[in-house]
Amino acid sequence: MSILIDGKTRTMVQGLGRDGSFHAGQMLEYGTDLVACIHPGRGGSSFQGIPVFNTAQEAVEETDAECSVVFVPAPFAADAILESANAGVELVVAVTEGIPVLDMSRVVRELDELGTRLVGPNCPGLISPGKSKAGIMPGNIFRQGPVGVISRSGTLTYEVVNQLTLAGHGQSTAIGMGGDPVVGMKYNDFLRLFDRDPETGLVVIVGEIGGSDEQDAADFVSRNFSKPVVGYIVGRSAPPGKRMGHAGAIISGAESTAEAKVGFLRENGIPVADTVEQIVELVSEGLGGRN
Amino acid sequence: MSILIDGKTRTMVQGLGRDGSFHAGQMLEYGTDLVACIHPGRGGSSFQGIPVFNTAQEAVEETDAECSVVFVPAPFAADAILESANAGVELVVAVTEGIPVLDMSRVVRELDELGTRLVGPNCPGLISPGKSKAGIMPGNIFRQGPVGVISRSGTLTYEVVNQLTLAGHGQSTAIGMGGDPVVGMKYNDFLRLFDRDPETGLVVIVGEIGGSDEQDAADFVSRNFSKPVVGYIVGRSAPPGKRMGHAGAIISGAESTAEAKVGFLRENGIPVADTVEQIVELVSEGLGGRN
Amino acid sequence: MKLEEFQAKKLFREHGIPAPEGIMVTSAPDARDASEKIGFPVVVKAQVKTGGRGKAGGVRLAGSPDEAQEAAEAILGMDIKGYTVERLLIDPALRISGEYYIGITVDRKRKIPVMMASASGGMDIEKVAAETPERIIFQPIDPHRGLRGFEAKKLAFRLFSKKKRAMDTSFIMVRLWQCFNDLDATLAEINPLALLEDDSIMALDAKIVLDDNALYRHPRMEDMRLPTPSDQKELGAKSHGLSYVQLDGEIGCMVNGAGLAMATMDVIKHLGGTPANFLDIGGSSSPEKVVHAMDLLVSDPNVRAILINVFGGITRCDDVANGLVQALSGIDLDLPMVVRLTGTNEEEGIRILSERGINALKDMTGAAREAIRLAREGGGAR
Amino acid sequence: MKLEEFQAKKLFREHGIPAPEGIMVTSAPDARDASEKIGFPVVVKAQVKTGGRGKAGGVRLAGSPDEAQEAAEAILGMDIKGYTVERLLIDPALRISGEYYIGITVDRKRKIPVMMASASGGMDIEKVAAETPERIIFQPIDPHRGLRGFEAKKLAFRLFSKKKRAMDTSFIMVRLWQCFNDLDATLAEINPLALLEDDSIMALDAKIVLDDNALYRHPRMEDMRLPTPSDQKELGAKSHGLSYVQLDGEIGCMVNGAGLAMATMDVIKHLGGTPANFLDIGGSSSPEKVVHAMDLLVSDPNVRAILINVFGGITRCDDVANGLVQALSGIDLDLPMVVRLTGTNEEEGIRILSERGINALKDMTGAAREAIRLAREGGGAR
Repeated sequence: MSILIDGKTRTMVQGLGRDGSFHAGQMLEYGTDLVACIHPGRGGSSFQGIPVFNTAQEAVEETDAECSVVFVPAPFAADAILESANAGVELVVAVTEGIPVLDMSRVVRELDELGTRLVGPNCPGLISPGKSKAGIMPGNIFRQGPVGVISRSGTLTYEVVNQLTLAGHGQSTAIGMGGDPVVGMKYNDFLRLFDRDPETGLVVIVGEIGGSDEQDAADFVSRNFSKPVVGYIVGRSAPPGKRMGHAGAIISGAESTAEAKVGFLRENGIPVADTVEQIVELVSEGLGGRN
Repeated sequence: MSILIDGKTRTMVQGLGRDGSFHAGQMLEYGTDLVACIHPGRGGSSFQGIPVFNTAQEAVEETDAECSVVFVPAPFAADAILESANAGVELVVAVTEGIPVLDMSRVVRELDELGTRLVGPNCPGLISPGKSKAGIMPGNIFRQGPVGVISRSGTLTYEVVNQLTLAGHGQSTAIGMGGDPVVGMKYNDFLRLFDRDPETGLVVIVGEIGGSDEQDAADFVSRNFSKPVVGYIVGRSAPPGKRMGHAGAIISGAESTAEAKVGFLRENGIPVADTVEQIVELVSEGLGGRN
Repeated sequence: MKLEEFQAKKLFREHGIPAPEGIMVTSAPDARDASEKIGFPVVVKAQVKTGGRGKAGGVRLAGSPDEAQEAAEAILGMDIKGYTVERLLIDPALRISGEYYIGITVDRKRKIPVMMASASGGMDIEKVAAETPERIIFQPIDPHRGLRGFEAKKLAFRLFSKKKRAMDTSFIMVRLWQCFNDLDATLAEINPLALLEDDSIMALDAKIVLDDNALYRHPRMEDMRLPTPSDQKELGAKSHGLSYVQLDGEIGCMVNGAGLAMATMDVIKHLGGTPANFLDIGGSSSPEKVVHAMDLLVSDPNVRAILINVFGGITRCDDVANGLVQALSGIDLDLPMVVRLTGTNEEEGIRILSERGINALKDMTGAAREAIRLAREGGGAR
Repeated sequence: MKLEEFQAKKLFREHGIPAPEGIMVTSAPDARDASEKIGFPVVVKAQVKTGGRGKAGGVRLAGSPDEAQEAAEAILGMDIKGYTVERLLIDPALRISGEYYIGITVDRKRKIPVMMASASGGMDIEKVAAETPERIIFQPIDPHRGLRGFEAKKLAFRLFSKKKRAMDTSFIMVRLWQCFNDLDATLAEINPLALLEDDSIMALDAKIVLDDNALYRHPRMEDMRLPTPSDQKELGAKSHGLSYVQLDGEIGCMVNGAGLAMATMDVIKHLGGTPANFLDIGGSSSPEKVVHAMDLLVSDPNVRAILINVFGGITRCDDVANGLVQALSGIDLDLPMVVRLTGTNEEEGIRILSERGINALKDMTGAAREAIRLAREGGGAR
């Protein structure tokens, strides 16, 4: 098992530009069940044997795609997400970076009404190792296993996962939820799924400064979550009021500092690592010998 | 019994301008259970003994009003309807004339989501004779009885009702649904309620040129309606393509002519009167001696 | 408020919809100058607020200054469905390889705006709609969210398979919605939307109808009002709170309420007469309104009798009667008149009118019959 | 992109929000002239993109031309939280009888915009928010429907009971939303929203932050960019695809990915060192990017050692190593440097670097420790 995607998830890619076509190929190589690509004006052609459609509606009608990974450039990305959601796709993964926040606010609201799940935007996507990849994560560093990973960051996720894999701790599903101010699914949405996933034995939460999502997660864990959780928060050395690359990393109030987050997690019984190496130690402890 | 309003319907008036205050007084006099008035800036005062509030939310919280009659001027009327609906009112009657059609399109959509019923705009409202009046109809011409009346017009409704009353046919509830291109409840919405109302023995549908609401009603009646219906359609002498006062009366296609409507009603077994006098005859026949 | 083609095209261009840059003129010499500025060939197009101008000869191609001037002379002053041509649009004549249709209006049934598109554009779109409705595709528009790019794209790929054509068209569709929404239109239409030989997409004709109820939000649109003579009479009536439409019958009607006014016209026709107009004086009938209304009726040379039909509801019949008497005292009326008064205090109202020698009845059908009789008997005097 | 007060006020006025008509100046004599044009008393206000300017002495009242000039001389060049004052806004000084607060931002938790309003406006609104949160009222805004009149009215009647004040405020609220939405802002704030002695309501201060991701839709906003020196360095970095924030530590960091960059800074601090900057070179690290990034690090006089931390994911470590070698070959580097490479093909990458004499490690904590050591040992040379 795993969450959200597995080997049977019928997946499509929206936007066959430079990044989209590269990662569509990578996903195919990883074993993702890629059934369709969408690129206006290229309908009727094929990409590495996969049919290409002009619109999401045609793609879904023809292939029953359930998941779409969006690589469409920022000015058109919000519309592309809405297109897939309105065509009936259940899960949209928006890799695109730089989508205006008000666009995302409108998108998220409409997707809620449609009952479509959204991961991202501005995210590396998600992977259920050995089964399927919907995003841009480097497949080779992942290994199947009991650790769920939820992160707001990209390369930091790889760093953490790489150390976990090297230490022999494989992953059930690893998710980069994106660092923008408005994103689709958040820690709690994933935790709810991990709680019901028998393969997942422990979840690592990788957080950062900005907002209060990590506090919400800690709150959720202390009330509703039955498995061990390990936390890691970056940005302790960030000065207040400075952007650190992610729009999500604006310090906007007292609770959005790394210190506040670390404190809140610990108060709620979640061990928090100071370094990536420590994450591995805490995961080993948490799993208590299980791998 | 009656539909939508009766003597227990807790009603409020929005907009105590010239028309609003006159008709609020008329409604009180008729016996409507007027519990609140809304006029920004006059909150805390009272109107003929009825408390006045600045906002609909306060009014509903304080008085549990269920129905609101809107007299607010056109530029602010759409907002006033939304205000009442969002405050939890179940039925909004919009008397105001001249609300832009796109405003109404947005209003109707939101009220559908909220589950709030809307009569109008640009309508005389509705009356359940002897019980309650929510609108501007002249109360004295109505008499309680078994005839339901649904009309797109104002004075024509009075004309029809007056003849019915003079002939001894009282009314259960009489509704002017308004003649604008976009209105809230239409014939079918009222018919559904009249069908379940034991007091109502027969329904008179007063239609006019424009749109195809009368056809929809005939279709509904032939499938789902258990009581006799009498039709009357005005505008047979209207030349195509001319506005006849009501925005609703633009001839936009073949089915919107009076002839097409009369024909369709008759095909569906609904007797159609040529004159107001004939309505009375057909009602007498339909009721078969009942009054 | 209907706009003329040259106005609608200007608004389209302001919203980023490509449309030919033509010149509006009101005389044949100006048409000649304009055509020379634009370069040949040009199209000379009558500006009238009605369809079917092409079939009526109101659109002509001109290949030279002389031809442009001749075409303008032929078209100016032409009568097209009751509209006299006073203005021409001189447009460059473009090389067209296909004609399509797109339009937006408010769907009364769905209660939201809807975009219609068809690959069968051009003059006969109404015939297409009536005979082969499946050739018109519909896209409902959420009035809060507007027409989205993906919805437009879906429609556009049903008109065109080539990427550039479809994408250009989808952008035009989204802009047409923005134009419709920004201006509070009730209709915005491009017919034909033309595919040109250079593979570009362009609005060759343009139709916009604005929502009169929303004009207060668009003060600059008032400057675009170009009333025709019959419009002017209706507008004048409107400024006095009257809703008036002139027809060509013999019975001048004055009624309170639009539905009752239509019922009155219907009953006249039902009894073999012909209504001269639709005239709704509204809910409250002040003496001034009645005076203005009477002026409208009297100024119509076809009118041979007047029928006033008032239902006293909130307004009492005795008040209406007094108002009528006051109003009529200032008018030298040489036409027979029937007044029908009913509703609140009707007996008293009828008595007041009888005292002044005004024929007043309670019954609408009877009053209409009497007006028709009077029109046939005494109306010959005019 | 943060706007300065005078810019935000101009945009407010364009959206129908009343704000004083002041004059922006950059010199003391111009401040004098402006104050004479406006009439006395005036307020001389430092234009800086940070709060707390009032407490720092950046706002002064002036009752005469001499006082205005003196105030301007005192404030220009002042340092307020690291920002040097280069511009002043000369505003008329108004008679205020109450200070209120309204603002709109996007609520990350609700994922929609929210309007905040408080009767306790003025300088200490953040203190109010922290200590008496019940004195701030919230109104979520549906991003499709916008802030509606009735929602604004509800808020406004909680600030004011008098009709005129409440209705004026509710119109300002709706317009503030329109301004926020039209400009794609992430923050639009009026603090204080002032009740003047003449009973009018006015925006006495104005703050707008625009969404950088949406600037492509607002080309004219680019003209409003007034970068400070430190902004300029960050903007220069951005134009090369780098995300850079200067701090004041000793270890210059270059990392791929924002999260990993923060983790790198954290580990430096955790081990007792101090990061000199945040520098994210993004997913793919081309040689040109590395060159520009190196320039940024080297130009910071505080830097005593460089730590490059790259996780090879999609990008292979050997490619990154080759890129680094190429990039470094053109630079005369007089600082110690530690490279940490891990991920895809890490062994090969480390080998390539070692061949060129570059210290390369696999382990992030180890690399950070080494960089700190080198900074303390050899860094004294600069």
